Amino acid sequence: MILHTLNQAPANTACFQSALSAMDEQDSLLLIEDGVYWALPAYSDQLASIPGRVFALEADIRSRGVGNSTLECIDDSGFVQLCVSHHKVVSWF
Amino acid sequence: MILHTLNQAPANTACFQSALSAMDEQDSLLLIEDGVYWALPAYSDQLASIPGRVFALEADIRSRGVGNSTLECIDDSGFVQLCVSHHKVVSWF
Amino acid sequence: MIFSIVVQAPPIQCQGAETALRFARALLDAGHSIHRVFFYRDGVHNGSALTCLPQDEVSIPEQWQALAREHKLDLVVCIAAAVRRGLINEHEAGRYKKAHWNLAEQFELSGLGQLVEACIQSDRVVTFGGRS
Amino acid sequence: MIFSIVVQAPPIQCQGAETALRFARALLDAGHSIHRVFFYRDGVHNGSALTCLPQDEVSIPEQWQALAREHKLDLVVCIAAAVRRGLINEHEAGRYKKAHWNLAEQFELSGLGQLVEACIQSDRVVTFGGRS
Amino acid sequence: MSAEGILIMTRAAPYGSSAARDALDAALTCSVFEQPVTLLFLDDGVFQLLKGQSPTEISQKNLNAVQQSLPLYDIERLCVSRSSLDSRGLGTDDLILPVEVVGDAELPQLLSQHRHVLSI
Amino acid sequence: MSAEGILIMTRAAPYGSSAARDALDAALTCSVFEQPVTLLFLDDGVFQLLKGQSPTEISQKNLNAVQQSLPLYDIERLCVSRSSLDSRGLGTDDLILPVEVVGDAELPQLLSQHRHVLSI
Repeated sequence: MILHTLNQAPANTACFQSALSAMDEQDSLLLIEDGVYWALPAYSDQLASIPGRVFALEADIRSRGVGNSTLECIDDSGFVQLCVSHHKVVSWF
Repeated sequence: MILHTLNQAPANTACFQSALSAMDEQDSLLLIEDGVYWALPAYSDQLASIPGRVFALEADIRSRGVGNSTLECIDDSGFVQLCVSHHKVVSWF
Repeated sequence: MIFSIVVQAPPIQCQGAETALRFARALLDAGHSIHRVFFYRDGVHNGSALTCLPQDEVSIPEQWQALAREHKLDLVVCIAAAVRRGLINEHEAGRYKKAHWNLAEQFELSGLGQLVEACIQSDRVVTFGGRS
Repeated sequence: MIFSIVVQAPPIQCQGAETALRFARALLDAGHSIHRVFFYRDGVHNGSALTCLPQDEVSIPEQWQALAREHKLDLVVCIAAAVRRGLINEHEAGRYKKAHWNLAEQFELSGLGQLVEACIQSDRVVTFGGRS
Repeated sequence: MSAEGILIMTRAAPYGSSAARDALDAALTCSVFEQPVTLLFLDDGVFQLLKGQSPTEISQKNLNAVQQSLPLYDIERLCVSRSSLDSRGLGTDDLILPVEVVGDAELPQLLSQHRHVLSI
Repeated sequence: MSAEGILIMTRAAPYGSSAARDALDAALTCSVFEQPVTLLFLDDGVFQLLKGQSPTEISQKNLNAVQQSLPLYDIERLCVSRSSLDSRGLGTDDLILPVEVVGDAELPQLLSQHRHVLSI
C-alpha cells in the first residue's frame, strides 16, 4: 500500500519505468507537475500496464492544457487523503 | 561542422537520441560529465550509429572509473581545439 | 496524522517547492500536523531572505515564512547543504568571516540528523524533488 | 578566436560550473580571448559571495573571481534570474529594501541583452548546462 | 553557407521547470536587439506550445499569453520537431501558434543555418 | 508486516550531480542516529558503485573511499537493481562493495519492508 508520486514528463522514460517496476497492485501512482503529461491519450498503453490505481493532480492537469483525460483527478486535499490511506509515499523525480 | 556536447547519463535516452538525430556525418559528438558513461561497452551499438566522430573528455572518463573505452579521449585543450575546428557548439543537457 | 515534508527543489527553477507549499497547506487544512519541513540539496534556497520578485508575484520563501508564523512550523535547512550553496545565518557569517547573511526568519540551519529525527517522529514523510 | 561562455549550472549540485571553469582556463591557455561569461538560470549562484566550504575545498565562485582578476574577464550575471533567486548586489538591496546582499566581487548584474551581445561579438558560444 | 542569427533550442516541459519561460525571455531579448532568432521545440519542449494552459492555481504566469505575442516581436521562425509531436500523439492543431514542423532529417540543416545555438 | 527503518533510493550517476554524495551523507547520518538504513541503487545510480573512480581532476571527493567505509558504519543493506546493472552491461565484479542484487519483481517488497523511503 504505497503511494508513488511522479513528476517527470515522458522524455524521462527511465523514471516512469522504474516507478512502474517498483509498484504492485495494491499501490497507487499519483502524477504531479510535469508527470501529468503521461495522462495524454498517446500513453494510454503505458498507463494501462500500471498494476495499481492511477491519479493525477488536478491543478497540474489544468495548468498544462492536458484536456479530457480519463484519469481520476484529485485536488490537494485528495493528495493528502491518498497519503493517509497508503502506508508510505515514494517520490519519483 | 558542429561540435555537440552531451552531459547526460544513459537513463536520459531522449537527450542522446535527440543529439543523434540532429547530427550529420560532418559533426562530432563530445561526451562530457555523466555523458561519458555512453563509452561503456554496453552502448557500443548506439555509439556506432552516430554519423560523425565521437570523443570523450578524459578527466570525466578517469573520474568515473569508465575503463578501457575504445573512444578517442581528449583533455580540456583538445576540447578547445574541437570548438575551433567546428563552426559552432551545441550543448545537450 | 504526523507528517514531515522534505523539499529538495529550489524555489524558482523547479515547481517542487510550490507543490510542497500547497501540500503543506492542504495537510494543515485537513487537521494533520507537520512535524518538520526539511530543506535539502538545492531546496535550501527556499530559505533565502534576499529573493526579490515583482509586486504581482509572491515569493516562495515568504509563503513558507507566513505559513510557519501562522502554524508554528519547524522549517529546518540542512546546514551542510546550505553553507556550501551560500545560504548562511548571522552565526555562520561570523564563523566564516562574511559581512552579510541571507537566511530568512523562521528558517533554522541544522544538521541532517533533523531529517532522520523527522523520519522517526512522523507517520508519513513526503519528498518534493527537483531533477538533478 | 573570441569565445563566450554561458553557464546555466549551479556551482554545487551540478558539475557544469566546474567544467566551464576548466574550459575557460584551457581557452586562455591556448591564447583565445573570452568576451564574456554569462550566468543564467540557476547558474547565477556561481556569483555568490557567501559560499562557505571546508578549507580543503576551493569554491567555484572564488575560482571565477581569481580567473577574472588575472585575465580581466567580464563575468555577467543575468539580473532577472538573479534577483528572483536571491542573488543581489548593494544597489538591488537598496531598491528592494534588503539589509544584506551577496553578489561576489568581479561579478556584475546585467540584462539578457548581454547574452545576445555576447553572441553577436563571439566566434563561438559554449553553453554549460545543469539538468532542469 | 552564410550562418546567421541565433537558434534557441528548448527541450523541457513548461511549469515543472522554468526552462520554457527562460527560453522565451532569451528569444524576446534577441528580438529587442534585432537579432534574427529561431525557436526550436524538441522532446518535452513541444508541450510548451499546447493550447489551453491555465497555470494560475500553481502561481505561474500563462506562457500561452507570451507565446501569442511572439509574432509581434518579429520572432521569425517557430520550429517544432515532427517526431517529438508524433511520439506524444500531438498535431499542429493542438498548438497555440502556427509552427514550422521539422523532420529529423532536416534538423542538422536547421542547426547549421544559424550562427549560434543556445540550449535553454 | 513490521516496516522498519529507512530506505534511501538513489537513481543518479555520481559527480555529474551531487545526488550520490547527498544520498551517502543521509545514509551515514541514519547510521549515526542508530536507524536501520538500506541504500537502493537504481537506474544510473548503479554507476555510483563502479570501481576505480578518481575524480581529483574534476575537484571532487572520491566516493569510493566513503563507500568502503559503509560497512564500518553498520549500513546494513546495499541493494542494487539487477535490471539497471544488466542494461548497463555491469556485473557485481565491477562494483566496489559486495551488494545484494535485487530483481524487479522483488522491488515492491523491498520498498514495503521499510517504514519510510527517501529519494535522493
